Amino acid sequence: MKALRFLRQGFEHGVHPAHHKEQTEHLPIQRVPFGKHYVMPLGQHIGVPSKPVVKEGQEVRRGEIIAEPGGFVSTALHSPVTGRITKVGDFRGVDGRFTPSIGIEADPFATQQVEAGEPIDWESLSLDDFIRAVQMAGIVGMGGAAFPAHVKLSVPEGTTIRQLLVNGAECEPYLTTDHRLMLERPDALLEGCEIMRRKLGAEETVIGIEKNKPDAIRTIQSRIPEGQPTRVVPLKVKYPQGAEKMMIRSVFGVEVPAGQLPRDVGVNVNNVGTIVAIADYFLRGMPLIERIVTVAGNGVTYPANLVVPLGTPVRDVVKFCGGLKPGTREIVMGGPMMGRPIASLDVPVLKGCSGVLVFTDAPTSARKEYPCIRCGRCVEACPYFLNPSRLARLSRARMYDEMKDYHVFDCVECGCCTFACPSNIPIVQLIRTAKDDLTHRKEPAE
Amino acid sequence: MENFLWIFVSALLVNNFVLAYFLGLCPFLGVSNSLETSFRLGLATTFVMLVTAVCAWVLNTYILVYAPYLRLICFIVVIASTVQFIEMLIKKLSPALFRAMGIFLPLITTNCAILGLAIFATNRGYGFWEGVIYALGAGLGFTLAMVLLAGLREESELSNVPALIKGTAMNLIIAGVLSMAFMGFAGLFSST
Amino acid sequence: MSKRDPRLLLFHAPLLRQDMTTPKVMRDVIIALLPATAAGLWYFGLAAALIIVASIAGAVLAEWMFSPSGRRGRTLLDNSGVLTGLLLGLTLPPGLPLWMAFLGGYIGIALGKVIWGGIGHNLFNPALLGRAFLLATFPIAMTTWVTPLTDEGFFSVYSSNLAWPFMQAAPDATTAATPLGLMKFEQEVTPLTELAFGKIGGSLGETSGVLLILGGVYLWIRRALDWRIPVSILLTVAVFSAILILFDAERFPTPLFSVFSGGLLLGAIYMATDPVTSPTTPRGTWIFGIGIGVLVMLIRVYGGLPEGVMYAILLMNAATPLIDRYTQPRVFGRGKETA
Amino acid sequence: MSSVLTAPAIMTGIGLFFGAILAIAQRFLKVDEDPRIEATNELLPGTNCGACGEPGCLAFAEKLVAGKVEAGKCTVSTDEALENIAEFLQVDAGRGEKRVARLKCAGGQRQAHTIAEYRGFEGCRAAAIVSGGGKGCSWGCLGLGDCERACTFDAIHMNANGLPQVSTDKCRACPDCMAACPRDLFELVPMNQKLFVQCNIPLAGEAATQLCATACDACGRCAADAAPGLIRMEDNLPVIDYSAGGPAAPEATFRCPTRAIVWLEREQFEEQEARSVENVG
Amino acid sequence: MSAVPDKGSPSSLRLVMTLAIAGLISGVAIIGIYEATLQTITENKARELREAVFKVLPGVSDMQPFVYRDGKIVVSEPDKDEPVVYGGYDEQGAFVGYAMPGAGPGFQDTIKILYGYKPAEKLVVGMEVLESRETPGLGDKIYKDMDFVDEFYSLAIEPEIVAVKKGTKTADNHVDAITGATISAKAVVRIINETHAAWAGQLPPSGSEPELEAKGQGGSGAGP
Amino acid sequence: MKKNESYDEFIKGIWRDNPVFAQVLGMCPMLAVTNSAINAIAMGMASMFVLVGSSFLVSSFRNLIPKQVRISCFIIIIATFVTIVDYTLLAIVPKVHKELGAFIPLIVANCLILGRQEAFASRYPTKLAVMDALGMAVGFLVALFSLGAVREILGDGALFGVKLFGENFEPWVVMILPPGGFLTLGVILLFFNWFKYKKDEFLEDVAAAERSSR
Ligand SMILES: Cc1cc2nc3c(=O)[nH]c(=O)nc-3n(C[C@H](O)[C@H](O)[C@H](O)COP(=O)(O)O)c2cc1C
Ligand SMILES: Cc1cc2nc3c(=O)[nH]c(=O)nc-3n(C[C@H](O)[C@H](O)[C@H](O)COP(=O)(O)O)c2cc1C
Ligand SMILES: Cc1cc2nc3c(=O)[nH]c(=O)nc-3n(C[C@H](O)[C@H](O)[C@H](O)COP(=O)(O)O)c2cc1C
Ligand SMILES: Cc1cc2nc3c(=O)[nH]c(=O)nc-3n(C[C@H](O)[C@H](O)[C@H](O)CO)c2cc1C
Ligand code: SF4
Ligand code: SF4
Ligand code: SF4
Ligand code: SF4
Ligand code: FES
Repeated sequence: MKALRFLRQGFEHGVHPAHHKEQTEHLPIQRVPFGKHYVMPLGQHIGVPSKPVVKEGQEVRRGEIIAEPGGFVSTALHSPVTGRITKVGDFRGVDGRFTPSIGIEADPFATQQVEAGEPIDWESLSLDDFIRAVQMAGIVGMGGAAFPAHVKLSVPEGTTIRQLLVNGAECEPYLTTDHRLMLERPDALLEGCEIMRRKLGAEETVIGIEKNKPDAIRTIQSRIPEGQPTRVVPLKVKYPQGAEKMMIRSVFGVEVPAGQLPRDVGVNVNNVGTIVAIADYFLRGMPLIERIVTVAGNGVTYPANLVVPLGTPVRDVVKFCGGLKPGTREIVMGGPMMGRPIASLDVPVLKGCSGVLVFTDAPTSARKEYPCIRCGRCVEACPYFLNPSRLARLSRARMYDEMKDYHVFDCVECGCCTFACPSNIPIVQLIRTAKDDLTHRKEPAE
Repeated sequence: MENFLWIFVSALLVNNFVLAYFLGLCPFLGVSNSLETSFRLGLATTFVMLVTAVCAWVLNTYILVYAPYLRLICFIVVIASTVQFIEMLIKKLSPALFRAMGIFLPLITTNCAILGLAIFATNRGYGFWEGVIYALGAGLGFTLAMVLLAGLREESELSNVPALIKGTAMNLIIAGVLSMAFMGFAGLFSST
Repeated sequence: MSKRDPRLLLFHAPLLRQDMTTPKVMRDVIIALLPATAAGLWYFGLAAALIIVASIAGAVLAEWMFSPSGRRGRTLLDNSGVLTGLLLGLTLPPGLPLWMAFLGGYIGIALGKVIWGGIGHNLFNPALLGRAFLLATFPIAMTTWVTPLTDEGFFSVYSSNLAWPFMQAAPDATTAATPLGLMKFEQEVTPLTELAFGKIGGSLGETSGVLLILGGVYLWIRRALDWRIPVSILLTVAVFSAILILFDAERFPTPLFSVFSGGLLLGAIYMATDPVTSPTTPRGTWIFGIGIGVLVMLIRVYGGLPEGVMYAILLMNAATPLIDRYTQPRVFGRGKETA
Repeated sequence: MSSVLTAPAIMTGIGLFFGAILAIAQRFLKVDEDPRIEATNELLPGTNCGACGEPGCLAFAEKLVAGKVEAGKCTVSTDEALENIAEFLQVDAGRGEKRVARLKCAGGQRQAHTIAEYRGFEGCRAAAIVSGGGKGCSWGCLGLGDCERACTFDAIHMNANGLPQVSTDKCRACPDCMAACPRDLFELVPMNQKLFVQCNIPLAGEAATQLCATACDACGRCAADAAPGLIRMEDNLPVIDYSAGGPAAPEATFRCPTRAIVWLEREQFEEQEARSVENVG
Repeated sequence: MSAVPDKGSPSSLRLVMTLAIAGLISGVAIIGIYEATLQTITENKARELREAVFKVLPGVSDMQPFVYRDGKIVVSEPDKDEPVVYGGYDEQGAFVGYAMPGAGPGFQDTIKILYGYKPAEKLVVGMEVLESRETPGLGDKIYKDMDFVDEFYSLAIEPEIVAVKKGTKTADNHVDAITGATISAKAVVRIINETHAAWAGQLPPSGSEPELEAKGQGGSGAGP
Repeated sequence: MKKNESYDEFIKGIWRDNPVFAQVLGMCPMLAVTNSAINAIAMGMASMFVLVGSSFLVSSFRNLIPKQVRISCFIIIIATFVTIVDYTLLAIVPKVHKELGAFIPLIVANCLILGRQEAFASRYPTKLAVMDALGMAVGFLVALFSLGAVREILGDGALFGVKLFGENFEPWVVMILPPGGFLTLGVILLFFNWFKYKKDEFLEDVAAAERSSR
């Protein structure tokens, strides 16, 4: 393994999109002023939706718990503002559908201070209590998947976590939240790392950062306290370096077997945002009620890195950034490679949303689509060594079941193939369509 | 005079039974919609051909010398019976295979490729080994053609072939192109 | 939602693309072919120009006649039709009657592309299919190679060029067997310099190896072709003939001769690499290339025909679906296996 | 002429020989397969469409012979053919009354609002995964015709209003369209059912009607006007249950403010269209 | 429903008998037709053969088949696939030469030819292609292109025949190949050479050929 | 009634389920010998004789032949007829026989003929069987001829050996070679489909018109 490790440094395939980070990478993080309406969907994390514990008309304070976990793979929700519960019911969510949510109206006269939560003595907590605490703090993966962090912490018998891998790659173009976070709150990050590491019983902490953030690398390296087993690994600038399995591959030279989890190779991957959230909770008693969002793209007047209370409508966020330029066509939540386009400005910013990208004229979507010329560029691009060309053609022919033979479910929808395709074929969409059909198709009952 | 290599190659490529002699087109066009099936059918045919070659030789040497005019019917009956026997075997041993072949198993029985083999081998006055080699080449040639066509067909499922052409017309044209490509083998190993 | 909001566009991620597009790829190939084409004109004069124009005309006509003016719009714009015509033209003998060249282009597109559903859906290389059709249809005309007529000045054409449609050509021009023909049937070897710069009998495009390679390099820089294919083909051919030489240096050609003679370079660099009709998987392309190399040498050395590149490529086209199917890449985090 | 004798001799000889062999084979290689299976299979349409829920016609034939299924399950073959099978197998065809696919949505382009413009692969499921495809109502028909393509029997055609129109005589109640529709809008309904709800939105009142002109706003009038028990309201939608009450009558639909519930005499959306046109014009 | 199969399988005896009877009947039928046509068919065959032989052996008016049995040429009908040559005789019954059948791989498929050979002068005096699948327009020149066929009217066969590029003919054992169909042309030449070699040791020394027997019913070449 | 029922059997074979165009059966002899019109017709005739004859016998004896050996019996019957044809041709027109070569005996194996025995003759009364056989045979003949004609015209510039385009017409050799067979039949089928398609379209329109008028 050692030999292999230095032989196959970095992961194979992948693509090199222009990273467009110059827009915001130098902008310090600001706070958005509080608005009026807030919407907290109950299912803004992977897993079971949370159960509301508040009624319509009830007063809530900022940071007060408004929904409790609906199960183990689920987290609590806290009110992002002090105000009144307007409605517990259906609101339009990010995916364009109506989803059960909690509507909150901010109290215009409140000071919006957090309850002065005390630091929690995490060292004395038993692992189970610690996990419970993380869950009650509503902390989920900030890297995009919004996967409940405590689930990752609860390692089953037999598997031991050797390394804690902190994901500061931020390989998605435009996004600079993790970058700014690492620059502005390195100490919080390192404290968080230590908490996680100790609780996981991992030997060391590895912070993986793409080389296009030299300042972040320097800052963190300089701040690592004596004796803290933590190292920073500069990573090749290449998409999707941040995908956990790719990063594990680059850092440790190990392939996480398909269908298994990082923990199965003794690694626990967490996004820097997640780590800082952990620190904020245990050292400052601050549950997850806000997150950092990059607002960028050629359609926004003043790009920025913002601290946004969860549930803030996109409308307010872009208004703070000087509003939309005329001719804005497309707004994406998340990165340009994996993000989801939104249908209306009323959808709220959620725990998993690391960016709001606003584009005027849509150059890509206006492109003409040609038939697949089987040039194989997608095959060369796919970091998971799938055959996107074939998958796309199968999906077009609606031969979804055959696609299983081509491991359609191993596709993480990174978008490399589509990026590389000269025929401008919406490969990822075709693949997701197939997955959706395979998972949700309503087989004839009778 | 004609060495084994040439006999084999000629039957396999140059004078491929399907693509140059048009023998066994029904299974060729009918069953070639799935790779596995066509491969299995191809092998089945090859096997039957070997059997045929042997039968033909036996008949020619021991029986037909007395009654040449019975050639055709003897071939037919003997081959048919032998194959029907094999059919029963397959049905017994692998019902799945039997299903995949559908109505074509009975039709291999008298698949003209098989009869053609017997007749050609006789016309050319092949001896025992020559006959066997010839059968082997022909059978494998058949399989090769089948498998190629099957692959192409499965692929063309994914491309948007106009509705008018889809189906047999398309398969025939593919076959045409294939046989055009196989012309490249003409004269292989014939001129030393 | 308030009325002043922009009407948002829902378009699936990713929003970014690299800037290569299919028409650009095709255009690059055409550009890469220009030098070799120019050489063809230089050696064979107006005749060459006319033949190329004729075959392109045939191709484009077919494309225009059949291509559905449906959702995808007419595919004329993607240059591939022109490319097909050009490549076909380059593979034709200079003395060919123009109407045959036209027919070739037409058949190539109609039979080789349109009926499959247009660009990207065909399983055989249209240009070569057109040529194979011509060769099988008019074997004599397609195998009479005339001598380059540089000395007679640019504007002269062979009288055989101008045969009436569907009528035979008056067999006039002094014929010159191709280097391979000479090799195969008269055991005469053509010196390499002539092969490389090509004042030799042969089709328009195949005569000047160096320029062809030049174009190939350009394509490779532009990432327009898969380098594995030409490399594997040429290597296989070279190795194959090297081995043969060990047996009988008299009868068999030298590796360099094998590589530079006939349509090999043209085929290996521009035709075997046709993405549509070659495997998509990296391992597949190697197999594909090696297969072509072996077939070429088989046909050249043991076969009846002096040249086999075209047939070799068509045959491997036919095998491509199988290759693709059994060389699926190993999926990340999975053991060896094929889909 | 010796040959006069040889020929028959040889022929009979060969005949005997192989007759014997085959006979023996019959004995030892006999696969105890009910010959009726093959016969039945020949009576089936052989489209292997799977409408019957079996992998294919042959499999279905086996089950038929084994008496595990009713011939009527094969919705594809003609009644006459089913009669033959039934007669042959001496079982009852057991074909229920004809059912057809009906759409639980009338929100075509003219009725339902779209909030964003979808651009991408032509297909309902493909659109649905891109933030719901831009249709305001996230329960309604996207109108991109996945069902049309799915239908084996060419029974569905998208009409001018962007809604799938099921031809009642072509539809074989094979549930392909049900499987294809990402919004589960199809249900198989007996032909003789005339009363019918054409909306799928679980919202009530304003919330519903602001998304779609013909959305059911859950006012409950239909339930009130229908014969007792026939219609009940379930999460903001009327549910019609002939078994629970009846008889059904057109009156139930008269007071519906949005015509979300209709009385269908002929194919769905035929007259519907006419009305919506005048709505617009 | 006539599709309803008979239930239960009949006795195997019945199966056997059915086959046997069928065989019997058809056997009789075939004999009938065979006897009816035998006469004409044999005559046709004979005529074809004679024509071919007379064509390749100019000046011949009668013929008889030879086969090589235990060390010497004997006049006889060939047994099953036993190589045969035909002796040709003129009006006076004097021996003229052999008509020798040969076969070998051509461009497409086996080519079968018959050529006339005069042992006295060691000359090939005629060649006829009996069977070939060569390409129309190219390979079929070996029998359509008279220039090529004429090459074989007086062609020295020793040491061996050589096909040369058209127009480069120098010796009298040279044959002008056909441009565009070199392979077929060379194939013909090779067949002749091989056949010649095969028989070389077996033919009796020139002059001592067997006499013409049973004059008249020459060359009932093909029989039952 | 009975009369035009058998008439239907006859007519359907010629066009609606033409053995070649619609059912794609028995194409081996079809493609192999159709490089000239005359061969095509000879082959068609031969097949017709065999098909009709054997259909007659099979359907007459259909109740005597046990299922297990039916195929063998069919084949014996067919083979007998073929041998008859074979010798007859050989006796009467040796030239044609040489042209058709090994493909006369191969009529035995023609899937069409065996197929008809299995599908029809062995199940229906003699009269229908014969009519059906006749229809099929004529359909087969038509198909063979059209193919042969096209191939000869293009491949040789002639029909029945009569040159059509003067001497220096450039023959399309491929048409006579194997690929020509496949391609031509493919294209012919294409037109067949096209025709059917147009017809259905037409019928659709009529139906639609009626529906709307209702
Ligand atoms: C294609 C792809 C790209 C990703 N890029 C990043 C990234 O740049 N930064 C990041 O923190 N996580 C990224 N992720 C998410 C990581 O895979 C992983 O889920 C995350 O780091 C786990 O930490 P978390 O649960 O705290 O988010 C990416 C995932 C995928 C599939
Ligand atoms: C039961 C379970 C246990 C998990 N354990 C881990 C873990 O130990 N380490 C880890 O990095 N991710 C773990 N995950 C989360 C996934 O690996 C992954 O981070 C999550 O699906 C989001 O991935 P992405 O952000 O790369 O898309 C676990 C997921 C599940 C369902
Ligand atoms: C379709 C086709 C058919 C051919 N048929 C024959 C043929 O029947 N006989 C033959 O000798 N060569 C045939 N050839 C081979 C070529 O004509 C080859 O160039 C020729 O044999 C070489 O002879 P040359 O050097 O005199 O041109 C054929 C080639 C093609 C493409
Ligand atoms: C590198 C390259 C090579 C190509 N070679 C051919 C070719 O040999 N023949 C041809 O018809 N088209 C060729 N094309 C164009 C295009 O792929 C071809 O027209 C498609 O087969 C049409 O579907 C080529 C394109 C590229 C990029
Ligand atoms: S990159 Fe696009 S065009 Fe090329 S093979 Fe993949 S899907 Fe096809
Ligand atoms: S989206 Fe899926 S198929 Fe495409 S590159 Fe990423 S992993 Fe591969
Ligand atoms: S019914 Fe369903 S599948 Fe049909 S168009 Fe509407 S959304 Fe699409
Ligand atoms: S797909 Fe739907 S409409 Fe078509 S037949 Fe089946 S049930 Fe009827
Ligand atoms: S006729 Fe059907 S296989 Fe030859």
